[in-house]
Amino acid sequence: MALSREQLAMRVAQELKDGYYVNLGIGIPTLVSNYVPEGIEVMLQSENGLLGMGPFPLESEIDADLINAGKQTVTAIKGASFFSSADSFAMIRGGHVDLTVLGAFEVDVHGNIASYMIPGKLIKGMGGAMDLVAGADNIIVTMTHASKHGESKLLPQCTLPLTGAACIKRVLTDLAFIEIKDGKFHLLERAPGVSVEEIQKLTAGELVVPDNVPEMDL
Amino acid sequence: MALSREQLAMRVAQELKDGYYVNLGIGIPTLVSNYVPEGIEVMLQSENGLLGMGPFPLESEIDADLINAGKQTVTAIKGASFFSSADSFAMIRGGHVDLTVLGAFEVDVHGNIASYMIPGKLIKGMGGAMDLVAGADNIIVTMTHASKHGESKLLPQCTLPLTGAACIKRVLTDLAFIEIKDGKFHLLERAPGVSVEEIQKLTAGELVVPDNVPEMDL
Amino acid sequence: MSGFNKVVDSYADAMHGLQDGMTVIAGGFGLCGNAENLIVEIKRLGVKDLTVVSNNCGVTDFGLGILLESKQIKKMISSYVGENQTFMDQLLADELEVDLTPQGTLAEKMRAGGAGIPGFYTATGVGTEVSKGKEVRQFNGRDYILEEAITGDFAIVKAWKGDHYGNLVYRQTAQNFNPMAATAGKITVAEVEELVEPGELDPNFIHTPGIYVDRVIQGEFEKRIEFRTVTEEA
Amino acid sequence: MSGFNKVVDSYADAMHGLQDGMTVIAGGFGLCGNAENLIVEIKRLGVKDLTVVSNNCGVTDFGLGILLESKQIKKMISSYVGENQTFMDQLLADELEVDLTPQGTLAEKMRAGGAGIPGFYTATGVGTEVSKGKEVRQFNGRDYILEEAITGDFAIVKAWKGDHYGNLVYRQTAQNFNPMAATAGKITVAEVEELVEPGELDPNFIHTPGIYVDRVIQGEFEKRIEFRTVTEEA
Repeated sequence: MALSREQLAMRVAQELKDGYYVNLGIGIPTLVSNYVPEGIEVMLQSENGLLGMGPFPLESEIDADLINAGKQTVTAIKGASFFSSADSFAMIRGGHVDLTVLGAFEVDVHGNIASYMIPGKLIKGMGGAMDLVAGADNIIVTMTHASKHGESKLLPQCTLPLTGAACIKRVLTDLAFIEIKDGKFHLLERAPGVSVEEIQKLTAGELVVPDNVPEMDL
Repeated sequence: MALSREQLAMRVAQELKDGYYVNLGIGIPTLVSNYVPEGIEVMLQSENGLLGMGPFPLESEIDADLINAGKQTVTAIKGASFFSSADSFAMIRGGHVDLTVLGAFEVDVHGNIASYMIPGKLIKGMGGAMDLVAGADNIIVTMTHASKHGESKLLPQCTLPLTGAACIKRVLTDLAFIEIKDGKFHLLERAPGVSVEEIQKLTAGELVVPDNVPEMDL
Repeated sequence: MSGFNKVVDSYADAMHGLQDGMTVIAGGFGLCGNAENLIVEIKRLGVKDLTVVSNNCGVTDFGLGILLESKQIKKMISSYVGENQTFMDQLLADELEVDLTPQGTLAEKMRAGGAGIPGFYTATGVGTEVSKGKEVRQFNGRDYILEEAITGDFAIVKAWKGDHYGNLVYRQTAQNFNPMAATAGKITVAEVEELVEPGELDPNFIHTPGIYVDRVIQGEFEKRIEFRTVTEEA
Repeated sequence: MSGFNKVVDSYADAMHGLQDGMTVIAGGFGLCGNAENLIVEIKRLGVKDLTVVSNNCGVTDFGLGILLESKQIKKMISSYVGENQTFMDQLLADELEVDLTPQGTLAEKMRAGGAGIPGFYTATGVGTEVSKGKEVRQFNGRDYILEEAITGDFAIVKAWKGDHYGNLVYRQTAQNFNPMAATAGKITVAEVEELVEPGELDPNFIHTPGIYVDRVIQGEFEKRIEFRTVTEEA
């Protein structure tokens, strides 16, 4: 069975380590904060200028001056700090964030990522995504393995305008957890009940499959 | 009579305008703050990270955390702000300071200034002087017109290592107020009782002397 | 009155001097920390062909979006404009120029503009459309692109508290692009929620020193919320 | 204990890992805002051939000067070293290398190091010895030189208050180079006057967010004054 949005978030959350500073993109990445493992503390960075982001506010706590990078109302935890966008991206660009999780339209075997523009259709802008992928060493991309029409999003070469070149090393899809290395996709784990064959079929870029591909433990 | 240190400061102070942000170098420039004209308010910037520097503290007010760029204990006035050295030089480099006053060893007809090093003798470093002369549009250099041995400090070409190139437009010495323009010194004013001939004699670089050279009004 | 009293009493005075074709740098992120009333004044002035530098462009009827509706903007320099349908329509109709700039690069370009740094290198955008026409240079074996500073004829910022010297502090994430914008305008106008007496702001914790600010006005703010997300009460 | 509790109890723990030949970036201006006891610990460790990046180098018997006296410093990157006779002596005796860097450029190089900006252009030093060997480039008809970022194996900073997350605030002009130094160390150690409970520092006014700080220790400071200048009581 393909992973649900929640399961994707759960699997990513297993990569968290105690003391990590983490930037979570909009969408599925945001859900990761709901699954931080017991005994582990992480601090969430929101690129508009907040370190130590908390959950959504209670209705009574809503504050127009306290939003996340997705422009949603949020809260700040004890130990948080607010700063300018220049300082925030200094943090990101300087490689001080331990883990960045973000979505994508396409990823390829060279570690390229396309996530911000579909020419002629979607011209919203890259926001902070280009800075995030260029600044982070440790990135996990989360996305569905294929489009609704069954077209692979794991490609030999991205077809859409790039958000970043040669910067992605790990991709978690609803079907598989994949490492990108030496110009190839390497299958690390498969979603529970999903066969290697299914993954292979929906992966357009070269996929290296080891003898034993464990199921994810969610 | 050659101007005293205090008179130099008084003459510089006449160039202050209400609302000016001013950076005063160590030595004579520091004294300028004692002669701010009636009805005029200026704010002093100290490049170590203070805007709104006040006078030296009373003995009872001395605070090791509150010093100026000369490492002297100072105070801060109402409306002051403290900031990092990076922010301080952003202010300076970005041209936000209205007037900069500093000393020099030599100035030449090209607007070059040498003020920080005498090879083999004095290797203290440039501190913030290079940033100050590069960042400011409006600079007044104050110095004695000649060395103790009677050698002119106003030269056709600086002989000491430069602090800045082509950045000085006005020089106030103990003998004269001089503008630098079109590769020449232009005599604007002379110290009370000092003759044009005396100034001419002690100026090594080409000096343009207008028909009428007024005495400074101190 | 001292040269350091920068308080103006009317929005007309606050935006005096703004002309057709000028560049305006605006603080704010989404609808958070916007100089709401200064934007309304720009609309009232009716100046045209503006280049506006701002991370976003508001929504159709609020924030910078209202200047799109009145077609006063010739060019936007922004990182994300996805929340504004008018924007998309004008862009597709070629009525609007847009320079999409990564958010961190945009923030740094504004900071550089204020700090007298004409250009800097960043890895952001290397190998993407953003790098087109830009110098690529290696440092320690990695490619970086040269990005240039941005300055504006005017900067409009929104602060929480300010004094008559122009010292400003921002509140929470309403800080965002405001501090850099404040440094990058030839004329910087700050709209504040609360005008306080000099000395009330702790000098250790001033976000924007008054040297960057030319005019201060106290405003009333709607502070509209773009996406109201809540945790249900237990 | 949480991964965000960065408090260490001993100076040995605070400077653990410092080795011969490493680069140490130090906050402080003159004797103001120095990590006094971290410097003493470096002396105790006896590590040699250090490159030290700091605006000044203390005085003979205080601040970084004590590391000169023990000949632990191979190279200094500073803007002004005029207050230290030992420095001058070692320099003239060729026992010490020095890279004189303009103060603002030094501050910006540290900031750039922490901010992932490998290089930036500045007008400071154009046409002087500082520009030797550096690329000169024109922007808007003016010459600028390319300056590169500085990073260190360690950064040592001194703050007024800090919490166990590593959030720091500085007091008055003791801020100086500390915030940039804090961002530029692979391992950043902060010595604070007062360790406070998380939440005590106002999140709107944190000078150094904890993300930059790896270790925090509470110290006792002499806070020596270099030039005691006073106004006579009336």
